[in-house]
Amino acid sequence: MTPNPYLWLLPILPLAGAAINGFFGRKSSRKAITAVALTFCGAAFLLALWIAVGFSSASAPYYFDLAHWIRSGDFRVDFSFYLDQLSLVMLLVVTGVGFLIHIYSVGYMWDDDGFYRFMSYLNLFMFFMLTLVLAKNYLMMFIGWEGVGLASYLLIGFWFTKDSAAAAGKKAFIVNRIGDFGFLIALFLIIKHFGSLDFPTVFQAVAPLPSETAGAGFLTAIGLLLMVGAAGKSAQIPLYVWLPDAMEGPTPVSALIHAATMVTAGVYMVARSHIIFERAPSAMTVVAIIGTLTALFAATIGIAQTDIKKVLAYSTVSQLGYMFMACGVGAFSAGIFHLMTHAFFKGLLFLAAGSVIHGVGGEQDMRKMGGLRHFMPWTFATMGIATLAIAGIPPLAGFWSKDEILWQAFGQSWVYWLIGVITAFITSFYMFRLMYMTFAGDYRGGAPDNSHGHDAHGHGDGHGHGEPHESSWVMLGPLVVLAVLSLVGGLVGYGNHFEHFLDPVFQAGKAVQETAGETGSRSLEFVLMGISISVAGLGWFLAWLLYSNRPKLPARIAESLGGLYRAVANKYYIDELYAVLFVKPLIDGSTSILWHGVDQGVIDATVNNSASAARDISDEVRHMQSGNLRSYAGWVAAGGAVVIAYMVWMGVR
Amino acid sequence: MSITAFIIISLIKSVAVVFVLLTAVAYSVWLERKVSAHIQNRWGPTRVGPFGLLQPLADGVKFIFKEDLTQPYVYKPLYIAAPIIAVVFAISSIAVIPFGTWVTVGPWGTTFMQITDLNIGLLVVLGITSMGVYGVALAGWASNSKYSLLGGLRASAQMISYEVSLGLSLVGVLIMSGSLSLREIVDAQGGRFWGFIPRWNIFHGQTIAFFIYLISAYAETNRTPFDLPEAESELVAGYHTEYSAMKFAMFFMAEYANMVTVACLATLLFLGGWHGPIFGPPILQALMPVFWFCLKVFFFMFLYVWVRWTLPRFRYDQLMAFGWKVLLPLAVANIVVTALIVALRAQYPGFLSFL
Amino acid sequence: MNIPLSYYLLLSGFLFVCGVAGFLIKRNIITIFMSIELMLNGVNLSFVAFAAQWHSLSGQIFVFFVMVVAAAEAAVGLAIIIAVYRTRETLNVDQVNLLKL
Amino acid sequence: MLHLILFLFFGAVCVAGAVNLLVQSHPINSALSLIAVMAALAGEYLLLGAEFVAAVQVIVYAGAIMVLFVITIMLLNAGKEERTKGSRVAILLGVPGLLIGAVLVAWTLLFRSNTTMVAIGAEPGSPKAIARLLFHDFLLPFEVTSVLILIAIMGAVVLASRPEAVAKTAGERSETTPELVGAGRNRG
Repeated sequence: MTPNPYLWLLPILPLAGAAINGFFGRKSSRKAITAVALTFCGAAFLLALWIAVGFSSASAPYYFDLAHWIRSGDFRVDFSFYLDQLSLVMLLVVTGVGFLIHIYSVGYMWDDDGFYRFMSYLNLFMFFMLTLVLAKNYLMMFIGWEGVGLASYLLIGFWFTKDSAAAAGKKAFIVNRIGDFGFLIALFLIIKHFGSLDFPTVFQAVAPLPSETAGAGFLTAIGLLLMVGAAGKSAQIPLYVWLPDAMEGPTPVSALIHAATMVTAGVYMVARSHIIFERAPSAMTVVAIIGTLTALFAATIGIAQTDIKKVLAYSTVSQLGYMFMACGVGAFSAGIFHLMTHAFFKGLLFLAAGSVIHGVGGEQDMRKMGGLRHFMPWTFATMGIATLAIAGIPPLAGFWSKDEILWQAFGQSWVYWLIGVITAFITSFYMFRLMYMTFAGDYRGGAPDNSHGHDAHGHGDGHGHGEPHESSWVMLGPLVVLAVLSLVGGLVGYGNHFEHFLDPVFQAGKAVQETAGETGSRSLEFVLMGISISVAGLGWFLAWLLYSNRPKLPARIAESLGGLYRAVANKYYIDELYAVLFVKPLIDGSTSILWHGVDQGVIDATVNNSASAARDISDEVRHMQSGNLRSYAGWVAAGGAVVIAYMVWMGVR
Repeated sequence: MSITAFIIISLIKSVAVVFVLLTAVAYSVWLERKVSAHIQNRWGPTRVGPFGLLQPLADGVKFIFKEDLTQPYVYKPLYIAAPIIAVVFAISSIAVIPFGTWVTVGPWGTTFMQITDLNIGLLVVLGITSMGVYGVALAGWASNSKYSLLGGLRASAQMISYEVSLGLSLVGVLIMSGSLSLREIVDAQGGRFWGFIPRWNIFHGQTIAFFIYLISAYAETNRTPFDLPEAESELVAGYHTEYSAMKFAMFFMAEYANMVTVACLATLLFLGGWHGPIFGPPILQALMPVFWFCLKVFFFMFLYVWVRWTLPRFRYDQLMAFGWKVLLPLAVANIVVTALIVALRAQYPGFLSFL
Repeated sequence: MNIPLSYYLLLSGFLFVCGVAGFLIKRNIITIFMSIELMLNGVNLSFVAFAAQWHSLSGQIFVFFVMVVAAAEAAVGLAIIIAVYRTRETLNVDQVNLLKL
Repeated sequence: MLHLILFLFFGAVCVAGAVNLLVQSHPINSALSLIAVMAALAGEYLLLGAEFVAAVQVIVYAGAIMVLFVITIMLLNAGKEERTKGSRVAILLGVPGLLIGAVLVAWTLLFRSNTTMVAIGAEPGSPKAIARLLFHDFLLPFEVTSVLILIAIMGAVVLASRPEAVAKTAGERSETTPELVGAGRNRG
């Protein structure tokens, strides 16, 4: 490992921006705020690029110990940073996409009263995300982990005067805490077994351990608990429910935090801990199953959503499931590859959706859109590229990564592959459905009416939104850049370049890949590739058929499906189920047992009774305090006599 | 010296000293009247004896034969006890005052011109004088008269206030001599420096202390300009308004005895006690120290009278402010400087050696 | 020429007991205050007596500290008595029992 | 023998003074009794060799603190004590407690004490020795008590001066009589 004194600057730069905007932004002009936010974020991006240039596949990891933190006996945790190939990929994704979304936000949030707050939160998020990515130990990672959760909470509830936004923020926070609980216990287990939280120390200690093939040991326990944390952060079953609600936040937030970066932290964490997972096959299996199920499950929900951002949200959940599936089958580099490409096209999709929402005056319901390609060609073009990418049409970014995952999954088990392909088909279908509903046909939106807007963020008032219009170039610029990345970003995976780049990190994981490579032949790979491309095309065709060619058909199908459709449209009633299973018992239990029973019956009763007992006793005793000096003297003399008697007795005895 | 001889000599010395003291008190009164008269361009007492020298005797006879009035509402036990307390404490403090050096008393041995020497002689004097305030205070209160009460209050407040600066002014001297014994303090002032200046404390760094002592002593003895307790223009006669005849005479004696004591103390502490040029035949040499001592005390007594008929009276708040705000800080500063110089001299023997 | 130290201690104890008794039976607040001084004096005597027994001057030093504290106490206590007298016009502790000025 | 005689003489004065303090109904008599006790105690100190303590006892206790008491009694014109029955506790609880304690202590001192015989002037407390101890070993307590005294001075000034006098600026002459102001200041 080589020390690199610039590492600590990476997180500190956005923190400085956040502090400046947070403390002084209220009085500053929007231009100054913009300058500060973009300067610090851009500086972090440039620094990351500069570091990346000197970094190759063969490079030893960089590290930098900034300061001591916890020194307790043998256990020590420091503020130290660590950069290897894996973190570098994340670093570039986070700073790059983050910087683009910063630029986009300037245009999107310009008219909002909380502009300075928003930019400050964004910078704060960057700080925590970079801390997470660059952490050298699990505790630093946990700081970043919790910090991005905080930033996410702040940004989801950015329009905190709106009840739904505030509630969504709380929901995200609470659901994430459930995951963090698992993460924390995993950390405790790691401390217990390895006495350290440093990645190199822990992994060196884990590496010689045998794989826990028979039964489950502590590594399986750690792996499963880490997965609980990852499921919370990355919105996997059963903790995915917060992510769709998180769409209450401003769209750039959805793009940055809830699509491109933060939600992938779980994937990153699992990939980072791959050594642990590789020695706990049961945990790996659980990861794969959860990822696969989530991918399919969320994709089916996505079919019936009408809110443009909700569709994308479920799509995100689904794609995250893909990534976990990759990790679960041991294809960590494929998972990270998909993470990167997903950051490009999903970020782009969200930004484009934001552009659409912006253009139609805050409307998010796709049924009230349509025909927008005439009004906003750039948005249409970029979003089209992103849709092609996510659907897995070659040679766009999504194709490479998705195909890699499917191929690796097939190597593990054909069930994963099959579900993956079905998911790919559904993905293709709902994405093109979104495209047709939004951009094709005629404009179905009426006169501007803010009351039906879900996203009632402040900028419907001043603008005349009679006609949908193209967004400004501040917003379109990032769209174009991301579109280019979505177009060509997948090419880094050509010839397994990307995989080899990550090899130093996933060295141990390579063994699994080799076996996968051996089972399947080259021809089989092309066959599978053909199948996935064709299902993507099939999805496109079906979407064209239903939403462009015969627009009446979807309603009829929905009617004929009846209960199934309603279940899908209502997200399988999962929220309601959770409400019945967890929330209501919790509230009832809290009310009847904790509140009325424990708090009022025991705690309050103890306090009140002891208070009244004290009062009753004092009522009697206070007569001793008559105010008469001589009475006091009498008590003192009597007490003195007792003391003297005791002392004499002790002395004589 | 046997114990009987010790007792006999002590008795003789006590009687002699008390006699001398009372005589001194009586003639202080004569001196006061005579000097004041001359200051005011009068003759003063001239009728009884030559230059009125027998006048004190006549005064005494007069006091004894005057009617002893006791007002009906006084608190009698204390009314009677107060003048006794005053005069007893005033006279008894003379016990530790040394008047001279060793003298040989014929075949019985040598003795010191002092009733007794104590290690803490100075403290004894201070203690006894501090008790003297009770006489005045009780007299004022027991008389059950508002003039008396005010006089008594003023007197006691004034005396314990100035006692502080008086006591502190002596600390410098104590530091210089390193002893509380009056005999040793005087011994420490023997010799001369630069050949002619006597090594008295007043010339030896304690000049400020001397003036603080002088002023405080005037206040202690209720003398002008600090005679507020008996200010005749305000309080008729202060605490002894209701007293007459011999009881009044006792207060009178107590006041002048206190003056003598204070003058003795000033002589001993600041003016080198009995030190002075000694010459002549042996008998004269034996008496010279006593002479010098008496001369210095006489100087102080004269100063008392001189000041009384020269300066006006303070206002009471001025008096208090002067005592607490001027004299006390000065005395403390004097102690600090003295202690510093003595300490430095112990460290570096040549430091300010000319002092 | 020697007498037992316990004589001094008995005297000290007697003075202390007299002080406490004064506190208990006297009504005048100033007299009560003087009883406290009497107690302090009794304690002082025992300090000096023990200094003689153990041949250590520390006992005598403590007497000075007791005196200093007594002086401070007298100054403040008498000031309080004057303040109380101004508002209550009585020095009887039995009538000064309102627990406020 | 001389020691015993002197001890008994001073002790008798002490006992008489202490009892007189209790018996007298007029505070000024109690105060004078207390002064007598203090003076006699100074004699006892001298017998024990504590000459400096004895001198300071007279100067500080009898000569300064008790003067304050006398002044206060005079100032407040305290009269004879009223015989009020304000406290049953003091009589019912305090006096028996006091007697029990006194008897126990006396019994212990008379029959169980391990005290030695002391000679006259047993532990000479010369000013020099005391000063050495006070300014070396007990320097910190000494300084702390000086702070205590300072606080006491300020407390006494604030408490004893009339509220309107405190409110006035320092330069103005207060309307109170000079005697009272003087007495108040003097109380430090």
